[in-house]
Order: sequence, then structure tokens, then C-alpha cells
Amino acid sequence: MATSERPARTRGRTNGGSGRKELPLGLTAQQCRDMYRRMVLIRHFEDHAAEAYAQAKVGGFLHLYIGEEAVAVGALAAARPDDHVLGHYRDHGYALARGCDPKACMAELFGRDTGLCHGRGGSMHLADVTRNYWGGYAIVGSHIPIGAGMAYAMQYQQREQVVLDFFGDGATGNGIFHEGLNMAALWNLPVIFICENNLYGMGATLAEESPVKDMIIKAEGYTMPSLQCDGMDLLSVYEAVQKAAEHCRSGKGPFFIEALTYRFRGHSMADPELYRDKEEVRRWRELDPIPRFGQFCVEHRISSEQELAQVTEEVEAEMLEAVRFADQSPWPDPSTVDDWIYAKPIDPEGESGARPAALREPAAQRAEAGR
Amino acid sequence: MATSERPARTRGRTNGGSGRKELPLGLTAQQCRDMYRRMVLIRHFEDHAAEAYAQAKVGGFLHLYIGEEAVAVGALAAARPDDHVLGHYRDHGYALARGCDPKACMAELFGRDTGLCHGRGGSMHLADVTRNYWGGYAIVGSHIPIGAGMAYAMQYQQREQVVLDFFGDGATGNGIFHEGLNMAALWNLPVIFICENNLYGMGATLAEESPVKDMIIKAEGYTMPSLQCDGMDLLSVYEAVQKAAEHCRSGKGPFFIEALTYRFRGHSMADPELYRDKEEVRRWRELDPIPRFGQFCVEHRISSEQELAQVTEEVEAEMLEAVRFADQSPWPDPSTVDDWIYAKPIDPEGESGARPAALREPAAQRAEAGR
Amino acid sequence: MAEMTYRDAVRGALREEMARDQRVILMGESITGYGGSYAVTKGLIEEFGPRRVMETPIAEAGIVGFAVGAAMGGLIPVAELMTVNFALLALDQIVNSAAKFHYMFGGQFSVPMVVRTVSGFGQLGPTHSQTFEGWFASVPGLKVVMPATPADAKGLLLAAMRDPDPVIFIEHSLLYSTRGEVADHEVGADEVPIGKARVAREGSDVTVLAYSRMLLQAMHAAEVLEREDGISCEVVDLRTLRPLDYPTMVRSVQRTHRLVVCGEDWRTGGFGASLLGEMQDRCFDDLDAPIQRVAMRDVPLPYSRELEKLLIPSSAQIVDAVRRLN
Amino acid sequence: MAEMTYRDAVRGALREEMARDQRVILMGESITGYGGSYAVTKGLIEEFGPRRVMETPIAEAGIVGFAVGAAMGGLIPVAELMTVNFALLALDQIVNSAAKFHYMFGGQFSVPMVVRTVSGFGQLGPTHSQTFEGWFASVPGLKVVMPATPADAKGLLLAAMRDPDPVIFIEHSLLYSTRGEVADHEVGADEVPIGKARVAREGSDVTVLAYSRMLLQAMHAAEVLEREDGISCEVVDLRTLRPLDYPTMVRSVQRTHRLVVCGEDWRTGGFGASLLGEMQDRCFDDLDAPIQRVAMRDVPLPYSRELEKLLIPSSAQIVDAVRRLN
Ligand SMILES: Cc1ncc(C[n+]2csc(CCOP(=O)(O)OP(=O)(O)O)c2C)c(N)n1
Ligand SMILES: Cc1ncc(C[n+]2csc(CCOP(=O)(O)OP(=O)(O)O)c2C)c(N)n1
Ligand SMILES: [Mg+2]
Ligand SMILES: [Mg+2]
Repeated sequence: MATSERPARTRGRTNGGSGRKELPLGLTAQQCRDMYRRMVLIRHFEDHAAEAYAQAKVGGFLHLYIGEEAVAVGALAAARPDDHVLGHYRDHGYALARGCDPKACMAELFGRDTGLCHGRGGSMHLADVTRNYWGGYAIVGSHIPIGAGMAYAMQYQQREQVVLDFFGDGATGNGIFHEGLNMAALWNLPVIFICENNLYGMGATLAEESPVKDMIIKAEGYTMPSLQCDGMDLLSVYEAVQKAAEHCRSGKGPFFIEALTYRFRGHSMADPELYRDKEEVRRWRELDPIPRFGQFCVEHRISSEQELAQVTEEVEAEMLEAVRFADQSPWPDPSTVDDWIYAKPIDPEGESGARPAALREPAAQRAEAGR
Repeated sequence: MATSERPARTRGRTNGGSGRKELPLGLTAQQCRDMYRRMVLIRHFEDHAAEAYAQAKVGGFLHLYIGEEAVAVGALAAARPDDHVLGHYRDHGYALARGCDPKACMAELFGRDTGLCHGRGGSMHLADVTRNYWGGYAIVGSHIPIGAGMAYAMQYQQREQVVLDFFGDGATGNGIFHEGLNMAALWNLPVIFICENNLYGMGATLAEESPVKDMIIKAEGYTMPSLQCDGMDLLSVYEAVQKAAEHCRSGKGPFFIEALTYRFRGHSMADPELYRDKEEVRRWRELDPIPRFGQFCVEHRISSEQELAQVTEEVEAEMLEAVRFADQSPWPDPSTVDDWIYAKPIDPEGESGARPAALREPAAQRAEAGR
Repeated sequence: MAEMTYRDAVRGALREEMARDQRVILMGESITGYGGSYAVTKGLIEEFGPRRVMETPIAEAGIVGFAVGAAMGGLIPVAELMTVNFALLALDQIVNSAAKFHYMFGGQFSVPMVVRTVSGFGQLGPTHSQTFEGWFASVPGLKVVMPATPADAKGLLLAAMRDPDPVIFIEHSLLYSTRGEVADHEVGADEVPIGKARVAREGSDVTVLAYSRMLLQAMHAAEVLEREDGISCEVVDLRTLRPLDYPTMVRSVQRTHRLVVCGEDWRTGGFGASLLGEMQDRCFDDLDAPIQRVAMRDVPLPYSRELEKLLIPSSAQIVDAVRRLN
Repeated sequence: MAEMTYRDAVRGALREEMARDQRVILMGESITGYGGSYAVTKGLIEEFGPRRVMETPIAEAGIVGFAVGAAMGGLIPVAELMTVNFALLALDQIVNSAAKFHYMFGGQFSVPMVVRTVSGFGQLGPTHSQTFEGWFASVPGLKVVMPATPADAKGLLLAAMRDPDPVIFIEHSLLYSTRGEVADHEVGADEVPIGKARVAREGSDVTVLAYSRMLLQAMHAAEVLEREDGISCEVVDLRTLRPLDYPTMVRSVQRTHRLVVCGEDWRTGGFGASLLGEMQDRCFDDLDAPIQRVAMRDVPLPYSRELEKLLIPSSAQIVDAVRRLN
């Protein structure tokens, strides 16, 4: 049954205790610097993406992760680089936390051929399979059974990799969430379900979506162990995912994590935000995970204020470069519009349908690569 | 949260206590006789249906309720006649427990025009809306949100009626089950979800379908009160539904009941039953709800052994008559095959689409009728 | 008459019918505080309250199933599915519940409900740019409506809410801000009948069948063809995709002997493909040339602006199709 | 060569490929202890165990989503949906996941999986007697196969399991007990290529396009027409509905100048409707008469034996259709 750890307690346990210099959770100073940088990177990447959207250089849907950076960064830092990651459409954070090239990410938002998906997917569908980042999925909840299926493939092939599957509180109202959790539990699969509870599903409040306010309760029907962590505190997320990953990797089956977080911006760029009051947003902004973790870094002598400011400058320069790169990149060649509808297009005039082995390998190989 | 009452305890409380003659749960002798008769009626109806199936007079799918009679009979006896009832494709029990004409039910199985649905639906889709029996539904779980929706209509129109929605353990693995329960909980609707846990979903064992063996646990994620009752004991079911109906009618919202039961026959007539062993079936057959409740009637001087035997004879005669009626009934007139595709067929040559008020009323009126 | 946008026309129909008939309720995702993803239901929660304007969880199948049950219980639910792409999650409830019950139970009850949803484009990517009207229009028991103008949006939605059968009402995101004359509120008078097509433009050389956004594209193409080629196009707005108004379509082809079928769904298996088949069957001897089609190329619509631009069915494609015929 | 039933041919393909390729797994409802609702997977659980033959909950969307993920992880899942009617619950995962990912992510990975399901009749009632091949065949990214013979059932299923793209493999409940010659097991040799139609019977007067059960009906109709009317029918078995083998179909019509399209789905919007459209486009000048169709009447198939009998597409209806042409 779920052991619910309240943010406060978690925070207490992590920072407290053994002296200012020594770092909790077996973290090294370098890891902390990297995590800080990644959070800043996501923040600045999205500020620029929003700007480009206003200039109509980015189109369609743009869902910003601003305010939730600690969840993706903390979670992926606690996972192994070869663990598999799936997220929902609010996916810039997962991609950048996984180390995807910001240039290629920005170019994807710009719809260019140099984008991660050659402009086919756009903001909602960033993916970089060479990093076992399987992408952002835009049908709410649809990637929950998909994550369970990947976890089964790992278990079946006796791999050590676990799957991290990120989704929102709103997704828990969809039946597919339950079908996915049920299967993960039935077959004891190595998958960590990470529910980013940011209190809203687009314009719906948590109370309008769910009769229970703690999403971890929904894991009980599947006898799935769970943890609730403070999504505004990188260390709280890190600790929870560290435990979950260990649990999954040791063959104990799926794990459910609820990260209590908040999106500082609207659901998408079109959101008038009439459903929540400014005061609530202001209160949450005070919990901004970036300065909060920055303070931790300073307190623990990991970085000085100056060094943190330096990081921000470097990242900002990198982002300006990413925007420039995206803006100057070529559009996809119209003659390629039919590419990738099929991995093996069949020309009825053509050769027998027998499959050239080469064509099947990609998926399998890539999974191998992650050994 | 769920208060799980184990069958034994329930039985204890119901039968025990205040003296042999006095009846529990405010039941009258006449009610008990009626309930006994209905269980026998269902049993004999289905024996004849199976025989007719063997003679190819009934086709398609035929799912027998034999062994589970106490659930439908006990539940509907505890409900008001104007409460709304929906069930799944294993639906002869609901129809007959609701008092539908066995002749019209048998004729529907025979595919005749005199059938409850004029031969359109067959065994899986018996319905008699004049009795607020809304029918059997054959897409597993699909009628769970439908039941919630009807309950909303009752609440909205300030009716006193509650909805009884019957489904199986297997249905709880489908996402639609969760979507329906979630909505019923969110809007505090007067609906009783009755899960007939007969340990199998077609050929799947409970353990293959669900990580928890008690279905009531699945109601917890919706903070829905629940009761587990002995589905082989009519009084246990009656008591649970009596409580649930009172709860719903007093505006306290939805209620979840799990009836522990067992189907004595295969899933459908095509079932080779390789997935369960004869010994298990034998053990459950010893719990046959009919002789068990018969014994209660005798012990409480409600009926004598002779009277019970008499009931069986009368019912058997009635069933023979029902079969004769069905067999001699006319087939639907081929010229009517397009009837009822639309309540208001539109002939593009014809009149403007403005709706004659008459055409809309049926559903509404019928709901009124149930006042 | 008053001029208003397609969006306001849809909202107007909802408001008027809700005021007129207490049985009408709305349900959907982000239709209250948010005002609807396309702001169609904006203000209705304030006017009618949460009992009649229900904010739902993200559960398309549950929403439609719930609406079916509410209809059976005597209400007239208007369920909004945020976009037609998400309707795939509710197809079982639409096809096996809403469309079947009246028939399956021998006419004992009907399911008076409306599923409001929207198709459209705008760099929404492969999973959010689809349009499945052909699928809905193939299901006996459903009525399918796709208005092109504010007047039809209002009139047909009113008719849909007053119809005893389940109606799939598909709006178009690129039409919401278009403006047009709409009849003032008089019960009955403002209703546009389901099942009646409209000759939007008379012509003698070729018949162009269109609906929803493609109607506007067809009207524009007709002007271009008149001006540049002296070709006279008769443009027919289908308005209702099921049942189809064959008499109006056939009469037109009998005069023009040429036909172009326009739609936004995939060429293969899309609504236009089926319509083409039925028309060749009815007009084989009237046709002087093979029926031409304007449809979406068989590809998952990519996000990239430059690729999308090439693929979205347009008036230019209609012009080409007509020219192929002459 | 060995003679066997369509059911044994399907099972044979599964067995052989599972023995050959450890990545192949089966999943579905009641496919283990029960042996499959049509006994297709009987014995496989004993032979391959629960890791490779997975009993699933009744969760169609979850099953397909899970299979997509397993494919992404390097396996080759064959997901069984008990009947095509229940596939409606999984359509989102089929259309928005399986069919989209290879394209949407710019070709980074493919989704090698097979969805096995079955259509058919037999007094199953309105919700259990449908057939949606036209819907699947309209989706870019899917391959759709509907074998008519045991040889094709085995050969095409092997090809499907070896294909890197998602394949919808639709069997027919009324064909399971039919018998035919099937190639013995030699890897490669026993594979029937996806995308190739087969001229099942040569003829000169009219081309009859059919697939799955309708192929048998067409062959029978052809005999009757030969005998009673001296009409020579060329019968083409489509075998694959997407991609379609137009060259083979067109070549035939160029010789016969007459065409009948047969299918079991609804006349309006069914697969045949779309095929008709494409064929008139490609063969307009070759056709001497309007293309005729044999399809399901636009009605939810009722349970009653006597009504169902009248509605199920049959060889008699094909005979009538051909006679209408001559
Ligand atoms: C099946 C489906 N229904 C509706 C939508 C439209 N939609 C996109 S995001 C969203 C809200 C999701 O909320 P949540 O899961 O909490 O994630 P968050 O956006 O808060 O991160 C909705 C309704 C969708 N994409 N898919
Ligand atoms: C959505 C769906 N999937 C599969 C089926 C086939 N099917 C019919 S009954 C059944 C088992 C249902 O089991 P349960 O819910 O426990 O009810 P029981 O038959 O045991 O009374 C299945 C899988 C169906 N009718 N609908
Ligand atoms: Mg959220
Ligand atoms: Mg069961």
C-alpha cells in the first residue's frame, strides 16, 4: 500500500542531518551543478520558445513546462542514462533533461528539417531514441500502457533498464491510465509512473477531475507502492525516483510517484487562464525550484552566487544560438513528405513482400544499445 | 472507505438472532415466496434456453446465469420496481427477476417478432423499458458510464429513483469501468454498481485479470462506500442492496457492491471449460442458492417442502408454455428490417427536419412513468 | 437577421435551446472555467451553472457513455469532444451505444443527444489534424452534420438538439471566426433541417460538392474559374453527411454532367471516396468525365508549416480539379 | 503441401514464427486456458508458456498500447482483439499510436506489430456483427490484410509478423473451418507477400473483386453464372486492402470492361465504396457500365435468424449484380 511522504518531511530528511558540506542522497557537487544547469536550460529554452511563438516562428500547440523543471531534471538525474523515458506533450523538459541537443529541439519547434523529428512532430513530439528518450505523446494517457509494454520488453529480454513514464493529474481520469497500471501490476513490470500533479488538467481543477486529491491513492487498486514528493524541490523528486528505480530494477515491479507541482504559465499559449487566480500563481511562483535549488547549491558550497549567475549567462547564450540555428535551418524538402509513413513502403508493382532483415532491426537494436 | 463484510458474517447477522419465525431485514413471507419462485424461474428458463440452443432454435451467443440467480433476484427485490436496471449480456436473470414476461423473453431468444425486442437483440439484449429494465449490454463495461448518466438524469430531475448497474469482475479491467465510477463519484450520483465476481472473465481467472482479488478495493480510488456480499446467499445480497439503495436514495452518492458468486455453466454455450477444474465447480454447486434459500423458507415456516416442489412444477409448466409460445411465434416481417434504425428517419425528399414533438417524448415520458 | 461569427452562432444555438428546454445539458473538457478550447462555451457556465454545464474529466468514452445514459433518463445532453481526433476514444460508445440502442432494443427508446466536436488544422501535428466524418457517416443510426456557415451552424445545431436520434455535429476550427447573417431567434423558424443540402452557387458547367471549410474554398475556386476560365461552377453545400440529400446533388449533375467532390479527409477511404461511389452509381450516364476529387493526401499531416501548407486541401486544388475536367 | 483448415493455418503461422523468432509474443483475452474464442491459439500456452502467450484483462486499448510499447522495446507482439467489433475500443491506439509513430518521430523507430482480429456473422446481434476494414484501410501507416484461404492465412500472417510496420490482420469466423492446401514450412518460401492481389479465377466478361469470405461467395457465383448464363467472371482476391494492388485490378478491368466490388461492410462508407471510387478514377474509359456493388445493407445487423439471412452478402447477390451488368 502507498506510503505517502509529505513534501515537508521529505525535504527535512534530505537536507537535514549530517553537516553543511556533505551532500545528501550520495550526490556529487558536479551532479548538482549539472542539474542546476539543466533546470536553467529548460527555463530559458522555453522563454525563447514562447518568444518565437509570439513571432509566429513556432506554431500549433506550445505547452510550457516552466515551474515544473525540478520534476524532469530530478527524475532523470536519478535514473540511468539508458533507462527509457516517455512523457506527455508538455515535453521540452524531458528532452532537455535527457540531454537532447537544444538546437535540434528548437529546430523541431520551428518545423525545420534539422529538428529532432525533421519537423514532423513539433513541440508535442520531441524524441531522441539514441538517448532512449522515446518522446512526447499528445493523446492524454495513451503512453501509459505503452510504457508498460516497453517495460515488459525489458523484463522479457532480461535487461536492467526501467521505464520512466511521465503524465499529468488529468490523465488519471482516463480509462487508459487504469488499463496501463493494471497490466504493469499484473506482470510486475519495471516501470515508474510519474504523475505530475500540477492541480489542473487544462482548465479543469483537480477537484473537477478527481474525487481524491492525492493521485497516489489511485495506485492502491493495483497494490502498487507509491511516493508523493515535492515537485518544486529537486532533491525530493530525486530521492523518490532513486528509491523507485531501485525498487523496479530489483525486480519488485512497478512504482507510482506523484510529484506535487505547478505550471507557472497557461496550459498552452492560447490559455486565457480564467480558471485560476493570480494570487494562487504568485504563491506557487515563490516556490520556484530553480532559485530554491540554487540556494541549496550555495549553502552546500557547490557553487557561488557568481557561478550560478555565470551558468545563467552561458545558458542564455546557448539558447540564443539555438534560436539562431533553428531560424536559419532549412525547411523539410517537400519531396520527402511521404517518407516514414511506412518503415517498409510496399509498391504493389515491386518486389515480393519478404522483409529485408535490415528493416526490422532498428527498434530491436536501439533497445540493445541501451544494454 | 470500503467496509468489507465477509459472507459468513453477513449470513450470521441476517439469519441469526431473533427467533425462527420472525423474518430478517423486514421481509414478509410473501416476498420470500416470490423471490424463491423467481430464482427457480430463471433456472428453468435457462435450462430450456440451453435445450433450445442445442436444437438450433436459439442461435448466436447464449450466456447462462445459472448459479448466480440469488444476485439478480436478491438485488431487484431490495430495489423499488421503478428503480432503473442495467445489466450485461448474461441478462436473463435481470429480465426475469424484474418480472418481464418469460414468453416474450424466450421469444426474443428465438428471434421472433413477439420477443421483447422483436428479435433485433436476442439473448444478450433483453430489455423492457415499461419495467425500467433498460437491458443487457454486450460490450463489456460499456453500460457503466451509461448507468451513471441515467443516475444523473434522475438526480437532475429530482427523482427518487436509483440506478442498479450490474457487471462482472472482468469488466473492472476495462478503462470504461473507471471512467464511469469516477464520474459517479464526482457528481455524487444515485447509482449502485453491482459487480458479480464469479472468479472468471470468460477464460481468464481473476488472478489473470486483476492484481487484487476483492473488487471492492477498486472503489476506494473513488472514495465510494462498498459492501462485499455472498452472491450465493439471497439474503446477503438483499441486505447489501437494501443498504446501498437507502444510501443512494438519501442523496449520499454512489455505492459499490461486490457479490461473490459463480457460474455453474460455461461462459457461453461454446465454452469447453478447460480453464477450471470440475472439482471447483462441484464445490460451488454445493452452495446452490436455490435449495439454500429453499431451506431458509422451510426453516422459517414460509413454505413447506411440498410447496417448494409445487413451485418448481408450476414454473416448469410455465416454461414449457413459454417455449411453445416462442416456437409458434411469427418471425419478424422482413419488410420491417429498417424500422428503428432512426427514431426519426429523414427522407431528403420529404418534409423539413423540424421535429414533431411526439417523436422526442418516449425517453422522457418513460423516465416520468418511473416517478 | 444579425451578423455574427460561426463561434457565436454555435454558442447562440446552445444558449437559446438551453433557455427554451431545461432538458438540455452540456458536458465536456475545459468547457466551464476555461470556456472551451475554442471559446465556444464561454460564459455558459456563468449563465446556466454547473448542473447544466458540466466540466468532465478527460474521459471521452465515459463522456459519451454518460451522455447516452442521461439521454435515456430523459435529458438532452450535448457532449463536447474537444477535437474529432479524441473522438476515436469514444467510438465504441458512439457506434455500439448511441447508434445501436434504438434498433437493438426494438424501438423501445431513443437516444436524443448531440456530440459536438471539431476538426481543423494549424500545425497541430499528425495526431491532432485528422477528420473522420467518413467514418461517422458510414454508421447506420447516426446523423452527421457539418455546417459551413454561421447560419447553418446555428440552425443545424438547433435541429440536432431537437432530433430524437444521436447527431454528430462537427464544427471547423478555421471557421470559428468567419462571419455571416444568422436568423434571429424564433423557435422553429431558425431551425435548418437535417438532411437538406443547399445550392450555394448556381452554375452550368460543373458541380462541386463541398461541406464545412471546403464550401468556402469551393466558392472561392468558383469565382476564380468564372473569372479566369469562364467556367460556371454550381457549388452544393452538403451540410448533412448522413442522411445525404441525393436528390439535390443528382439534379445538379444532371445539368452539369461533371462532378468534383471536395473534402478534407484522406483520399483513400475518406468521406469523398464513398460519396463518389454513390454518385457514379446514380449519375453514370449523366457523367461526361470521371468524377474528380479534392482530398487530403494519404499522409499523417506533419507539423512543419511548410509541409502542412502543401497538403491542406485548398481552393487552388479545386481549381485544378475542375480544369482537369475541361 | 498439406491440407489444413484456415484455423490451423493461422495457428501454424503463429507456432512456426514463435519457434523461429523469440521476439514474437502473443497477447489477448481468453487466448490461454480458454484457447481463444475461436480456438485459434489452442495449445500455444502449453507450448510457449505465459511469457510468450499472455492472457490479458479485458482492455482492448491497453492491449494495443501495450503491444506498441513492446514493439518499441524490441519485441514483435501479435495482439489478438477477440472480434473486430471490440477493436473500436482500441482505435485510438491503432490510429494515433501504432500508425503514427514512425512518421511523427521522423523515422526514428518503427512499430513492428500485428493486430489479429476477426469479423463474421451468426446471429451475434447489432454490436457483434460489424466489420470495419474500410476504416483501417483508410489510415496511412497501417497495412491491412484479409486472407480468404488457408494458404493465404498462413503466408500473409508470416509476412505480417516479419513486416516492420503495424499490420491489421482480419480473419473471418465463417472461414475457420474451411480447408485448403498450405505450403509446408520453409522460412521465406511460405510467405505470401503483403500488397499482392491474386487472380483466383480467370474470365473475360466481368471482373469481380472480393476478399475474405466474399472470395468464396464470388467463386461460387462465378460457377453459377458460367453454368446458367454463360457469363465468364474473372475473380480477383484482394488479399491486402492496404496497400491495394491496383495494377492487378486495373489490368483485369481493362480486359472485362465490367466491374463488381464485393464486401461485407456497410454499403455507405464501407471499404467497397472507397475502392469503387478509386477504380472508376482509374478505369473510367474502360468501363462499359456503372460499377456494381455487393455490400451489407445500411442497417445494424439484427439477431433474428430470418432477418440476418436476408442481409448477409451472398453469392446470390453477386450473381444478381453481375446479371445487372449484362
Ligand atoms: C484523449 C485526449 N483528450 C483531450 C486532450 C486535450 N488535452 C490536451 S492536454 C489536456 C489536459 C491534460 O492535463 P494533465 O494530464 O493534468 O497534464 P498537464 O497539461 O496539466 O501537464 C487536455 C484535456 C488530449 N490531448 N487527449
Ligand atoms: C469490450 C469487450 N471485449 C471483449 C468482449 C468479449 N467478452 C464477452 S463476455 C467476456 C468476459 C466478461 O467477464 P465478466 O465481466 O467477469 O462477466 P461474466 O461473463 O463473468 O459474467 C468477454 C471477454 C466483449 N463482449 N466486449
Ligand atoms: Mg495537470
Ligand atoms: Mg466474471
